[in-house]
Amino acid sequence: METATAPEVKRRITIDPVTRLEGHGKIEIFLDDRGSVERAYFQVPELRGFEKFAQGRPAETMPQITSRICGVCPMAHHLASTKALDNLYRVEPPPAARKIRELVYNTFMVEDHTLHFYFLGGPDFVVGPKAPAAERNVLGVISRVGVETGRKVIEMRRKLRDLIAVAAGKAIHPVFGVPGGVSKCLTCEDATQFRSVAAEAVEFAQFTLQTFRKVVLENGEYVGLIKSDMFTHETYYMGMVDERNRLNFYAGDLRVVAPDGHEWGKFTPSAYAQYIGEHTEPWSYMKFCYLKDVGWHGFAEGPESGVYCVAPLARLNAAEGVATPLAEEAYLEYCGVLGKPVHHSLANHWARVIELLYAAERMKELAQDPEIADRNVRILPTAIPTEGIGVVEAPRGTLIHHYSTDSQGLITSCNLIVATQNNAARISMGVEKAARTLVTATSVDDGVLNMVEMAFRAYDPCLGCATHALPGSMPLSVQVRDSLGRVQTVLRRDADGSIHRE
Amino acid sequence: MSEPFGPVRIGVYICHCGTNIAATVDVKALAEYADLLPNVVLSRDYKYMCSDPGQDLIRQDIRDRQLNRVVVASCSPHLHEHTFRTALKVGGLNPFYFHMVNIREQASWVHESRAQATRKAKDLVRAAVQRVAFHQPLERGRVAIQPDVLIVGGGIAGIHAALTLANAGKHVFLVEREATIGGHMAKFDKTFPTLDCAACILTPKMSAVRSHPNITLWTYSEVTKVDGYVGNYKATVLRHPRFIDESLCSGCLECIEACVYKQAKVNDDFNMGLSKRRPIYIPFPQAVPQVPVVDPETCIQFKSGKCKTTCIAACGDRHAINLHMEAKEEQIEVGTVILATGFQTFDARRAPYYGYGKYPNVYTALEVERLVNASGPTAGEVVLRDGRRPKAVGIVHCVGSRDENTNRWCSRVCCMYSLKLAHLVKEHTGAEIFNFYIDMRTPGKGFEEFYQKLLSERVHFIRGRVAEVTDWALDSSEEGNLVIRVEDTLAGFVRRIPVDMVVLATGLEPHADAPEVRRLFNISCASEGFFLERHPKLAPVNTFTDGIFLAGCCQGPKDIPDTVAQAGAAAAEALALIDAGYVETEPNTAHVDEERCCGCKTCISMCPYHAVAFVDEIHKSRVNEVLCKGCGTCVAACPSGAIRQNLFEDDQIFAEIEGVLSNA
Amino acid sequence: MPEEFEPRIVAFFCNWCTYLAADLAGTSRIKYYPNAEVVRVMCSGRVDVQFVLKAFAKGADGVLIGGCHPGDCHYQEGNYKALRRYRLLRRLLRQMGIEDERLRLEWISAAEGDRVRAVINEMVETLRKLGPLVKSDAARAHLLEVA
Amino acid sequence: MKPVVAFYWCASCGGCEEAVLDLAEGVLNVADAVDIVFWPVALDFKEKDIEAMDDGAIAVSFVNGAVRTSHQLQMARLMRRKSKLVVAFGACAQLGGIPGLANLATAGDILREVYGGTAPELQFTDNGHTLTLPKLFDSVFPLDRVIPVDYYVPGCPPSPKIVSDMFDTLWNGQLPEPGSVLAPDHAMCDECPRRDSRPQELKLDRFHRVQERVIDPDRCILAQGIPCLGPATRAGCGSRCIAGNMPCTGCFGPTSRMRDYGGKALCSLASVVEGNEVAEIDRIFEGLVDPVGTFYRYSLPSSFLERKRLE
Repeated sequence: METATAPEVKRRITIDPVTRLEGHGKIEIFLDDRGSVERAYFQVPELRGFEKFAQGRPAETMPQITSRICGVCPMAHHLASTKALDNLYRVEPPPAARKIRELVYNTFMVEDHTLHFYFLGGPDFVVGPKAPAAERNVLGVISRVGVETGRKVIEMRRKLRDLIAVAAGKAIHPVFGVPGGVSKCLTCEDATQFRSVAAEAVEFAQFTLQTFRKVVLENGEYVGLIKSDMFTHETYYMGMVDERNRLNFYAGDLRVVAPDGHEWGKFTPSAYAQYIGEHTEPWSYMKFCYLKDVGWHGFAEGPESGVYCVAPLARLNAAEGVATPLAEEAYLEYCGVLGKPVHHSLANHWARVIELLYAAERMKELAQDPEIADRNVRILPTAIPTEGIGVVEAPRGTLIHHYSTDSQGLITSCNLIVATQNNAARISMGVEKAARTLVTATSVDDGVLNMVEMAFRAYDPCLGCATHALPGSMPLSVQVRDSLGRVQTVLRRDADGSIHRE
Repeated sequence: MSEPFGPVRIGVYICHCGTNIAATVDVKALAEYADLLPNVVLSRDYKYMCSDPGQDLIRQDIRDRQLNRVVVASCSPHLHEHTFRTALKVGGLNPFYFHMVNIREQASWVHESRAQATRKAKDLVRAAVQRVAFHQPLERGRVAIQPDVLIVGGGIAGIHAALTLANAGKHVFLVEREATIGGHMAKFDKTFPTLDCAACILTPKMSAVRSHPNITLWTYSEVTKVDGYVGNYKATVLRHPRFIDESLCSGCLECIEACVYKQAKVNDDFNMGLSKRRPIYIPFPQAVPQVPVVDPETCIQFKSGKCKTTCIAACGDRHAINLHMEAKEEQIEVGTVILATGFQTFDARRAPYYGYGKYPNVYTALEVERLVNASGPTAGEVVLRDGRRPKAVGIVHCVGSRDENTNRWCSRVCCMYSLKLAHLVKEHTGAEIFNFYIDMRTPGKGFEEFYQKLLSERVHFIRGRVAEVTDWALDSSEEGNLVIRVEDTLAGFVRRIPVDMVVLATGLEPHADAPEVRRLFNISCASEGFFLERHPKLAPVNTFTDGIFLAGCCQGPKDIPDTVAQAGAAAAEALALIDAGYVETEPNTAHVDEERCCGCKTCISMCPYHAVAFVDEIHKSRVNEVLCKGCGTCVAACPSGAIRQNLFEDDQIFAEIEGVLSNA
Repeated sequence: MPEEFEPRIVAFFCNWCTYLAADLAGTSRIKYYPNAEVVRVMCSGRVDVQFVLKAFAKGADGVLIGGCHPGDCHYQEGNYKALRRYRLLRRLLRQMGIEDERLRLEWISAAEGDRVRAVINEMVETLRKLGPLVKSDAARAHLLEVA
Repeated sequence: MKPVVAFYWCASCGGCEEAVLDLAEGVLNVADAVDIVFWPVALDFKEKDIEAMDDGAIAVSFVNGAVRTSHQLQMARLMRRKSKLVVAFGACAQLGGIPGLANLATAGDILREVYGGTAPELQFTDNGHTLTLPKLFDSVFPLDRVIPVDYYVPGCPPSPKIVSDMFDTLWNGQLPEPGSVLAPDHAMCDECPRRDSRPQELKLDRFHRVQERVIDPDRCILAQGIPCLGPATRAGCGSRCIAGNMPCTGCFGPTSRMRDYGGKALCSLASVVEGNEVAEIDRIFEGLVDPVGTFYRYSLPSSFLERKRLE
C-alpha cells in the first residue's frame, strides 16, 4: 500500500508487508520530529469473512470449511471445529476416536514446529541475527548444521505429513473429523507405521534440542539477546493444561497466569467468552484479544493491562509441567535457565523445541496404545444442536471455534479466535518496543530491520505462515520522510538480503 | 467454428408468408438487422420462402455466395424445417447446417404491436445466427420398415384401410374390441343422402376382410402394450376368450338355438337394448367372424357350473366350444399403425331436460336406426315401446353438440342423419315429423338436395333449440303425449308441440378411454379429446409420432365418405413408408464421449428406452443410437458433460440463450 | 421500479407439447405479451440447470420451462426429471436471492394454446411487480468494477 | 539461464504454498530447475521492483488465492503484465474457492458481522498518524475474472502429483493449449476405489448428512445417500477424501465440458432421486440442507451468477 502519498505531518516508516493471518501483515512506525519512534502500528489489512459466510452452512461442514482459514495449520482448525461439533451435538467420541484425533494432532505439531524451527525461527540463532541476510535462511541453517540434517528435516516432515494423510485423508485440509468421532478407523498397519515414525520423531526432536543447546545456549551473546529488555514484556499468559496442570495440545482447561506467574484463572474452554474480550482498532482488520476482567487499557504491559499472549512461551508459563519424561526434563532445564514465568518473547523458540519433543513423545505413547486400532470410532449424535465450542492449542497458540445453530444444525453465528489474535496486542507492543530501542531516522539498517522482524517472528505468527517468509529474505523498506511527507531517505533490503540506499 | 468450409458464412432468409408475417413484423427492418450480425454474409426477405423460388434462393446463394450455414425465419419448424433442410441438401450443403426461426406462430400471429413483434423477431433471429455457427454436419440414419401393419378398430375406417393395404399385398393385423367388426355403420339402416342400405355396402367389405389372406383379424381383442419406433413397433394384443374356437367353428349357429335359455333374456347391445339375446350369441346375422361368443356374465355354466351345456352337445364333434378357454396374448411386430378407434355417441342422459331414460318414448337416433332396420329388433317396424305406431315424431337436433354445457363442437353428421331418419320414419309410419334444429348444416354432395326433398315431403322444420321434453299436459290435445317446448326463432314465439315419439340426434364424442389409447401409442389429443393430427391441413392423417396414422372419427366427427377417404389416405401413408423400405431418422440422438465418460452410471437409469448401456469391459456407458429417441435427458443428467446430443449440443443451446439475451 | 420496465423471459419449451401449444396459440391467433422468447428442446428433460442459470446471468428476469403433463411425456418420463431438477434449483435460487416466481415449470399440452397465453401473461405481470433481476445500476456496476 | 518464476498469492490460506513444499525432496529439484525471484511475501514493497521489470520478464507466475481486495486486483494485473505465463494455482485462484462463499454476503455484511459497531476504516487518522487499509470488494473473484490466465491447477490444495506434473509440463513438456486445466479431463469417479460398487439404477429416496450414518468404507458413498460430487468433479486428486471415508466435495472443480460446476452437479444429482410428486420430491431434497454450500463450495465466484443477488 502506498500510504506515504497522503500528506503526512509525522514521519513514518512502513514495514510492509509483514505476513498474514488473513492476508498480510503490515507495520507502520511513526517517528516524532526528533526522529525517535513515537508509535508503531501492527496492521492486518485483509479479511475473508469466514464468520459471515459460515452462516447458513451445515455445522458438519465447518471442520472442512474452517481449515481453509489457514493452510499451514489446517489441522488445528479442523480439530477445534470438530470438537465444537462434539460439543454442539452433545456427543462424546469413543476412546479410539479421541485417541486417533490426538495422535494425528501431535503428529501435526511435530511437523509444524519442525518447520518453524529450521526454516524460520532457527536461522536467527543457528545462523545468527547479525549474519549477512543472504545467509540467514534455511540454506544458511543447512550449511551450518550440514546438508545431511537438511535432508533429514525434509524427510521427517514428509513422513509425518504422509502419516497425517493416511489417517485424515489429506495433510492440507483434512477430512476425518465428524461430530462424535472420526470418519475412519486406523488399521493395524497404520498403527505400526505411526509407531515407527513416532520413534524416529522422538530421536529427531532430541537431536533438535541438542542443536538448540549447542548453537544458542552455549552462546552467551544469544542468551543475552533473549533476555534483553527490548524483547521482554510482562503480560498475562494463557495455555491449555490437563487435570494436573500439565501441557496438553488437544484437550483440557485453559489456564491463565499473571505476569508474576501465579494462577490468575482456570476455566473450561466453553467458558472462554466470560474471560476473553475482543478489542477492535479502526486501523486493522484483526481484532485484539484481552482478559475481560482486567479490561482493555491499550497496548500496555503489567497486571493492570488485559493484554495476554499464547503460543509455546505462554503455554509453558501457563503449565506446571510436561507429561512426558524427556520433555519434562527439558522443561526443567528451561525454567532453570530463564526462571518462571518467562517474559522473553525470543524464548518462544526454546519453548517450541521443548513442545516438539513433547509432541513426539505423546505421539509415541498414543501410537502404542492398543486401543488406537479399535474399529469403533463413531457415535451418531441424537441431540438437537444449539451451541458448540471447541478449543485446541494450535502451534501458534490457543484456537477457539464457537458456533450457534438452528435446530437443523445450520450455523446461525460463528465466532473464531485464532491463535495470533490472542497475541496481536503483544506482537504490536513487541514491534513498537523493538522499534523504539533500535530505530532512529539514521540508525535504520538491515540488522535493525531484522531485529524488528524477530520481535514478531518469535511468535511464528500464523500470519507469518511460515513458508512464505524465509528470515532475512523478508524484503523491507524504510522510508524516512520530512514533515511534509517528502521522502528523505529510502533504505531497501531485497530478498537476497542486499541493502540499497536511495 | 471454421471447419469444414473455412470461416462461418451464414445466409439469413426472412419470410413474409404473404402478409401473415409481414403485416406484423417489419421484415425489411429485420432483414437489414440480420445483415449486420456476425458471420452473416447475406440477408434477404422474400414473400414465400417455402415456395420453389424461395427455396431456389437458398440453393443459389449456397453456390454463388459460398454459404455454409442457413437461417430461415418463417413459420414453425414443425411445418417446414424438413422443406428447408432439403433445400440445403439440394444446394449441396449438409441439411443440418440449418436453423429455423418461428416468427409466425410465435411472433406475428400472437402479438399486436408491430414494434414489439419486430423486436422479438430480431432477438430470435440473432439467437439463431449465434446458434447455427455451432452446427455440425450430421447424417440421417436409416431404419428398415417392417412391412406389416397394425390397424386398431374394425369399423368402416379400419375395414377400408385394412382392405386397401391387404390388396396392396401388405399383411395387416386388424384388432377389434367387439366380437365383430363393422362398428357403428353396421347398425345403420340406410345411409344419407343416397339412402343406399348400409348393410349392402358394408357387409361385402366385412366378408372380404374375413376371407382376405393378408388380413389377420382379431376380434374381441385389445392392444395392451406398444414399444419401439417407426418401422419397428412391437405390440401386445390381448385376446379375450370368446369360448368358441374360431378355427373349429363353422358358423352354423346351432349352439345358439340349443342354449338352455329358450327365451333370450339378456339385453342385446347391438340393438341398443331394444331386443334380447341369449348368453351364447352372435351380435348380428352378418357378423364377422361368423362365430358366436359366450357371455360368462350370464351363462349358467359359468355362474353355477350346473348347466346341461346343451350348446356343447349341439356343436357335436366339432368341439368348437371350450368354456375353459383363457385370454391369450399375441406379440406382433409391425412397421406402422393405423388408429381407427372411432367414437362413442353422446349419452342422452347428460341432457336430462330431454327426458331420455325418463319417458319410454324418448329414443336416441341410434335406437331408431335399429327400429327402422329390417334386421332390427322390430324387423323394421317403427313402433313405440307399447307397440303403438307413432303418429307424431319430434326429432331434436344437436343433442350433445354445439352446446356450452355438453360438447361445444358440431358433430357434422346429425343434421343429415336426422333428415334421413325423418324420411325413413315417415316412410315407415306416415307420422307427422317435426325437426327441431339450430342451423341446418348440409355441406356435402347431394346433402342440400336431400334437405329440399325432405321439405317437399312436408316434414316440419322448426328452428330453435328445444328447451325441454315433458309429459305435463296443459290441455287435452297434449294428454298422454310428450310435449316438446321450443322457441320457434323464425315465428318468434314459444311453441309446445305434442308428439308421441321423440328422437334425440345425439352427437359424436371421443371414446371414454381415448386418453389411455393416446398414451399407449404416444400421440396427442386435441382439446376436445379427439386424437391430434400432425397438421390440420397438410398432415391430417399423420400424428406427431412417426409411423402412426389416424383414420375416421377418432380424429374428429365425420361421415362415411370422409371416413373412407381418410382411411384410404392413412393406408396410402403407411404404404408410402413400407414401399420406401426404410425411414430416415432424425439424427438428434445422444452419444457418449468415451474418452471423458467416468463410468458413474448416472445416465443408465435416465433412459426409459434402455438405449444407454454400461459396458463393463471399458467401464463406460454407451448409447444405442437406434434405440435412442433423442430426448436429451441423459445429456442433462451426465454430471461431467460426457454425453452429448446432436442438434442440441450444449454449445448450440448456450449460444442460443446468449443470442436471445445479448441485447439485454 | 419505473413502470416502463419490461421483463425478459427465456422459455424452454419441449418440442412435443408446449412448443406445439405455442404454435397452436399462433394458429388460433391468441394474443399474449411478447416478453417471452422460446428456446426449443426436444424434451423438458433436456433442460440443463446450467441453461437456466445462464439465462439469469445473461439478463433474463424470468425463466419458464414448459413440458408435457405428468404421464404424457413424449419420452415417458423426461418431464419428471425436469420436475426434480426444478424443485432443487428453486431452493438454490432462493439462497442466491432469486424469488421463486422468476423460475416457473409449467405442464402445457399440445392442445392448450390458450394456456400458453395465460401462463406467459401471468408471469409477465408478476415479474413487472417484482422488478428486474438486477435491481440497480450499482449492482450491475459492481460485477464490472474488476473487469 | 534458468527460467525466472514468481509465486504470488491473493486471498488464500497458504495451503497452496504448503502443497508446493509437500513435494518434499522434490522441492530441491524445483529449486534447482528454476530461479525463484519472488516469494509471495514480497507484496507491496516489491510492487516497485516488479514495475521496474520489463513486461513479460517473468517466465511463469504461479498465483494462488482469489481476488478480494483492491490491492490484490492491482497486483494481479501487475503480475499479468510482467509474466509470460500466469498459472492460476489452486481452487481459490481457479474458481474462487471456499473464501468465495463470501459472495453470499457483501463486504458490509462481513464487517458488520465481525466488528459490529466499530468496523475498521479504509483510512483512519490516530492523533495525526494516518493509516490506510485496502478496500474489500463486495465480491470475491476468481483470477481469470480480472486477468487472462494461461493455465489452471485445480485442487484445494492441488495434490502433490498434480503439482509435480505441472512442473514437468511447464519445464520439460510441450505446453498444452492455453486455458487448459493441468489435470485429467474426466471425472473423479473414474479413479474412485469404490467405483464398482455404484449401482446401475441408482435411485435415492433420501439424503443423509455425515453425522446421520456411519459410512461403509467399501461402498459408493453416493449410493449410501450421502451427496458425493465425485461424478461431477475433475480427477487428479487421488481421491484422497474418499480414502478418508468422506464424500467428494468438489475441490478439483469442473471438467472441460461443464460451464457452471454447481449447476451441472445439481442437475445431475437431482436426476437420480425418486418421486414424481412435488411433496415427495421436496421431502427428499430437504435432506440437502444447503444447496449453495453443497454444489458451489469451491466455485461460487466462477458460477454463472457469481454471487448472491445484490440489493
